[in-house]
Amino acid sequence: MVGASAGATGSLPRLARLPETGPSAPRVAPPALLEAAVVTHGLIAPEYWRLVLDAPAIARTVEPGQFAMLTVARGEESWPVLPRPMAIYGWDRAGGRIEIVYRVVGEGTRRLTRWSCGDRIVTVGPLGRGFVLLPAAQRIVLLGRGIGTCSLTALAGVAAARGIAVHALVSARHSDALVGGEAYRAAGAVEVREVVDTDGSSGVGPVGAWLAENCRTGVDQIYACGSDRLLRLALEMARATGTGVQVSLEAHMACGLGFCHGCATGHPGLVEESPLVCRDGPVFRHLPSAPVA
Amino acid sequence: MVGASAGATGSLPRLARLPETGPSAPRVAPPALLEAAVVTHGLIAPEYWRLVLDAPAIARTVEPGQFAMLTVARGEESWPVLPRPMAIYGWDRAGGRIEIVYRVVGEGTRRLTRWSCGDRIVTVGPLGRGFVLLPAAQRIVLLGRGIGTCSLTALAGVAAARGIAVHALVSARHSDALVGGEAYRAAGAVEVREVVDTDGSSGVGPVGAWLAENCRTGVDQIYACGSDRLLRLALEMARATGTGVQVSLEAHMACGLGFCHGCATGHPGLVEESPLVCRDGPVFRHLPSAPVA
Amino acid sequence: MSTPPPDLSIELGSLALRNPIMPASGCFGPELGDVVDLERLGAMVTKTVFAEPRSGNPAHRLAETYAGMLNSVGIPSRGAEAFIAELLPRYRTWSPPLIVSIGGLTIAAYLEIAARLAGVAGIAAFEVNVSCPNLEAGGLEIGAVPEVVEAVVRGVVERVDVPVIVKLTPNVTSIAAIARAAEAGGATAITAVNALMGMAIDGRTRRTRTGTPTAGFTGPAIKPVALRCVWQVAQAVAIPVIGVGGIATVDDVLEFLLAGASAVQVGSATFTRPDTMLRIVTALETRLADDGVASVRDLIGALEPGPSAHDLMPAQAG
Amino acid sequence: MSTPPPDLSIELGSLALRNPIMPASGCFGPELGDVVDLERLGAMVTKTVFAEPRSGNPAHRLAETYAGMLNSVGIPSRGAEAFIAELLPRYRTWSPPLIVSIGGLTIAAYLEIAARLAGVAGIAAFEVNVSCPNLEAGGLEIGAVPEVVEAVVRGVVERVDVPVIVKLTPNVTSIAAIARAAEAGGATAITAVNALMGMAIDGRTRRTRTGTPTAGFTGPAIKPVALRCVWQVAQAVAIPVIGVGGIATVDDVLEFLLAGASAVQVGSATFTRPDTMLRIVTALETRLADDGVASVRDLIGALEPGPSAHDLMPAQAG
Ligand SMILES: Cc1cc2nc3c(=O)[nH]c(=O)nc-3n(C[C@H](O)[C@H](O)[C@H](O)COP(=O)(O)OP(=O)(O)OC[C@H]3O[C@@H](n4cnc5c(N)ncnc54)[C@H](O)[C@@H]3O)c2cc1C
Ligand SMILES: Cc1cc2nc3c(=O)[nH]c(=O)nc-3n(C[C@H](O)[C@H](O)[C@H](O)COP(=O)(O)OP(=O)(O)OC[C@H]3O[C@@H](n4cnc5c(N)ncnc54)[C@H](O)[C@@H]3O)c2cc1C
Ligand SMILES: Cc1cc2nc3c(=O)[nH]c(=O)nc-3n(C[C@H](O)[C@H](O)[C@H](O)COP(=O)(O)O)c2cc1C
Ligand SMILES: Cc1cc2nc3c(=O)[nH]c(=O)nc-3n(C[C@H](O)[C@H](O)[C@H](O)COP(=O)(O)O)c2cc1C
Ligand code: FES
Ligand code: FES
Repeated sequence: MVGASAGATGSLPRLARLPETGPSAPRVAPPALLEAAVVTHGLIAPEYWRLVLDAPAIARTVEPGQFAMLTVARGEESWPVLPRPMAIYGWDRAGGRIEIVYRVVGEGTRRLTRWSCGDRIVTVGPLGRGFVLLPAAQRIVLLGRGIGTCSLTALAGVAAARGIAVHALVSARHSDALVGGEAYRAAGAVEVREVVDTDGSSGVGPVGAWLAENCRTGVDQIYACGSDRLLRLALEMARATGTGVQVSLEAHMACGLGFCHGCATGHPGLVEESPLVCRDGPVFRHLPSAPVA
Repeated sequence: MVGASAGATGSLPRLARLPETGPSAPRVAPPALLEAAVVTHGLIAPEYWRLVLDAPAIARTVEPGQFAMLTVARGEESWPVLPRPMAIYGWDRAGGRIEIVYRVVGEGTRRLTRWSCGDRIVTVGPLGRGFVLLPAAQRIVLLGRGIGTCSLTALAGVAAARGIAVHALVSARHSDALVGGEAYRAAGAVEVREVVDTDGSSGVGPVGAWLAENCRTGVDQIYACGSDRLLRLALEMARATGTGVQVSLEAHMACGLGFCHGCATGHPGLVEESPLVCRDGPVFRHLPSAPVA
Repeated sequence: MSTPPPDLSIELGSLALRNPIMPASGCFGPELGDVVDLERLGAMVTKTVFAEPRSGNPAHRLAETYAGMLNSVGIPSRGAEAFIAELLPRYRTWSPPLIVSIGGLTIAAYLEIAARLAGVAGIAAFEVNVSCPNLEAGGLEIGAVPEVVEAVVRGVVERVDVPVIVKLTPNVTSIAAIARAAEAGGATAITAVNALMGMAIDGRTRRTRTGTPTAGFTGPAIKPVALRCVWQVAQAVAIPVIGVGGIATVDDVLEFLLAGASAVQVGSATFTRPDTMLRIVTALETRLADDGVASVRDLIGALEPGPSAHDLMPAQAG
Repeated sequence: MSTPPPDLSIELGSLALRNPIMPASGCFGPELGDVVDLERLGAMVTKTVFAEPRSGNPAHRLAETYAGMLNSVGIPSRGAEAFIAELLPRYRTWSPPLIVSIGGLTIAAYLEIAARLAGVAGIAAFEVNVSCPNLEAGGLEIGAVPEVVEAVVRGVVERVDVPVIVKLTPNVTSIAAIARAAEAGGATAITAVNALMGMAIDGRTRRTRTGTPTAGFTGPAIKPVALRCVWQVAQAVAIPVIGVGGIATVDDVLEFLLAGASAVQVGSATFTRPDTMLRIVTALETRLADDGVASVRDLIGALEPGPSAHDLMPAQAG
């Protein structure tokens, strides 16, 4: 997967930080470190797990698109050394809970599955700069694929609560991997389109047509997460219609706080390194044809 | 514990391998490697665990005093790197089962506790050269302290079945740590004396008196395991009465089979290394005043 | 009768620390202050600063290995002036002494950054990171050649008026020889060690897991090597040693102190749990009290000679 | 149409092996034949043999570390004659070629053991273990100085008429320089690497955990260093490389092959599970078949150049 995205991303257009101030700057509260107790933890589909943590200090201030770092090392153990970044899928501010949905990929997520109710996970969050809803927005499109949808579901809730019409596309390899449809519906999305590779509905053709249709009738912002292909479609549409695009990126991370510089890329020949995904992102906007504001 | 035995053993008298052939040579069958299923596993006293494994190839040939190497790394994991040597506490030849009793000491035994019924543990055994019952023996004394008693219980069974009178001393720091008394009684020992530090009954005085009393009425061999102090008492008695002593030793081990040389000591200045505990022992006899045969 | 709490304070030349626990360069920043109380640290250490801006290495910059990690971050730096203007003031929010790590790719570059930072308020000491490729010697590390290390250290010492600590690479035949060169150059203390040089490959993509073929290998996995290096350095020089490499628990800290370290740095373990250093400070105080050790200084180099066991050992007591 | 099974055979100079999996010296002996089928190995490797008997080091000789282990066994040896009379015949029970590891504490000692074992039937190759302290150079390892390595290798090559493999220590500044010296001396192949030098201390007893202060550090923890060394050696010389250090799974083997190894040795992982080598042989065959790789030789040095990722990556697909 890493290999696949590596080649493909080489030619992606440049991305920029979201603004630091103003109406289109994300809200960012200082993160908290806590030992969050596991409230619920279980399989929701083959390979997909849902984890609810008691984390009041995070639930209080988290915004859509932010993430948390979860330590996979248990008890007094000193490794796995690196904690895992996980999007905050949903939250209950009053109840002090946050929800994570993850897919078992490697050693880290395999170990995550072993936590049981009552266990305490060292958790840092909320982290990063999340999605921004423009003040005047009336209609937005959310494009998520696979586990990437986890970054978008909370945005749908906040948008719907503001009276914004949410059109969500949920893409996956097969129907078991369709994550988030229910969360979107519960949040009050006006349209939830679920597409899969197995019947061809997730192909560039059908998804492109759906997106074009949506954009024709006016869209204020496109939000994408989880796939090169979806991002490319979004950018094409952005170029054609001038719609702004926000995208959530991933990078291997160590600190999640902005001091280790593990989540950036240094381009040989350039003196400046690229933005830090953990601190300047994970949400970036597309440049130059489609500024966010 | 290691530190304590280190200083103390510096002055222990020399030990020798049991004979390779003849009536006083231990019986040694080739070991087997198997993935032994856990049949029973649970706490039997604070810190003490009992583990029954389905290991027919080991149960078939194991002799008292032999041990097995248990891999603590689970599934596909590659560490902890070193397997743990464990005395085979008892067995059921027909049922194909072996029994281990261990005390939780460090990382290895802590991890051992996590195995559940049906899990398969990579196990190699039976290993080493065990205790020898002299052909003409009529009365023997077994001195075990703490978990060290695990090496002796099976000997009691074999001896009793041959009509040998078994007098067993079980010593421990406190009554919860008294391991093996029941096994001795079930095996048909004529006397089981349980002594503990908490009431002083395990002191050199009372135990020495008990041993002297037993030796006065004639003992064919003393078997010791688990304590410097008991071994010292046994050797004193041996010097005084000419009774042979067999002792089970421990060493950090890697292969258990005799090729890594991790379980021997090389004495600076000497060209020969000491015997390998895993292959030449773990049972040795006391030299020179008390040959086994 | 109540016994006084154990004394955790130590000295590195003229630099007095309230306790021996500090971060390792590159594994720390003012951002950590958002989630833990940095006032409780013995000292603070910056990521290595270069004189001129640098962008660092391509992605991926991080990978995980058995009980350890690899990083190919490659020391991006915004340069000396940006450091003074933007980063330094943020560190000055906290009171523990600030140790500024400096680096370069030539001997001249070290002298340049030292000169630019010399006399700047708020810098308690410098840590000279000699684990950088020496562009004048075909990429062989600056820290691999005793003469080069001595020249760099002497030059830095001449230019600044605070203690100069020299941080050594473990990727050498004789770390003792390099340590002696640093001492000869006028170093106040020695930090040992920087990352081991490691590598990891993804069998599926047939590419290295990090953006540069080799990468810095750190974390619990490397502790035995770091500890051995600290012991060798402590035997070789008279100046204090700061131990670093794989430290994650108070037991690890005791090992390094016994081997001869006067203080320790925590690197990768801060990623595992951001409050690792504070957990250690608390645990160290408790441990010393429990063991009746009056001062942490009593442990420095207190390794007993001789093997742990001389002979075969009787089976253990329960 | 059925595809033929993948070809696992490789060559180390004139030495042809049916597969690239063999044991590491000191982690193998005929005793292992009691519990696993040694016929399935690519080769067998003995523990290092010295010319004269030696007793090895005091206890404890073994300790465990994070994802690794320490050994201070110290190469006890019963000497050349006992090896020929007692050990060699036991190895000859099995057909995979036998590689005899030899060592010494002076250059002359290496030539002595080579001369005594030269021409002895049943020895397919020698592996010269240069990770021994050089008593003539104050204990610095024989393998740390290119000139010494070249002299040792040349002398052994002159005395024997089977391939000479040289096993390098990782505890050097430039393993590439040592590898080139071994090649210049006439080595057929290079084994990389021997144990890292490590240390562990018991905070309670304040003594080192092993009988000698420093000890050989091996196991999964050291894999990133061993892999880096193999890659550096493979770039530096034209002769084949045998990779060793932390290998426990077929994925580990693929990493070493891609980095440039023609064969691999398994050391500590044989302790963890005595049948590790056989598990790997089976898994390697399956993996190659699954991936459509016709010959294991197609993987040797097949590392793709360039970083694993060039840019920031979009969030992953599920
Ligand atoms: C901001 C952000 C939000 C994320 N949200 C989610 C989520 O909601 N649900 C989910 O399932 N996954 C999410 N991920 C990805 C998740 O962190 C990785 O999938 C996971 O770390 C890799 O699985 P593993 O730890 O089992 O793999 P391992 O093989 O154990 O990982 C090895 C190392 O590579 C890193 N790594 C591997 N793949 C990725 C990746 N795609 N992104 C970042 N690091 C990676 C790991 O963090 C670890 O350091 C998110 C990543 C980021 C950066
Ligand atoms: C022949 C033999 C039979 C044994 N039988 C039993 C038994 O029946 N029940 C039982 O509880 N214990 C037994 N032991 C001891 C048991 O192997 C160790 O107690 C155990 O390995 C240490 O506990 P740990 O693995 O949790 O410690 P850790 O701290 O994880 O051990 C670290 C390393 O040191 C070694 N080590 C530490 N203490 C000992 C020791 N006393 N002997 C050997 N190696 C040690 C470990 O094997 C490991 O390699 C036996 C040892 C030997 C040699
Ligand atoms: C992500 C990362 C970045 C690092 N950057 C630097 C650096 O800029 N300068 C430096 O001297 N050491 C740097 N190091 C090395 C650490 O300071 C430390 O020496 C090493 O990580 C070993 O300690 P550990 O095992 O506790 O991590 C870095 C280490 C890591 C993991
Ligand atoms: C117990 C033990 C004994 C060893 N003895 C030798 C030896 O005699 N000669 C030698 O060249 N290497 C010896 N080694 C080193 C191994 O051959 C190998 O190079 C090292 O263990 C790294 O591989 P590993 O990580 O797979 O164990 C020994 C290693 C161990 C663990
Ligand atoms: S993960 Fe450390 S800077 Fe982003
Ligand atoms: S444990 Fe390997 S020789 Fe005894």
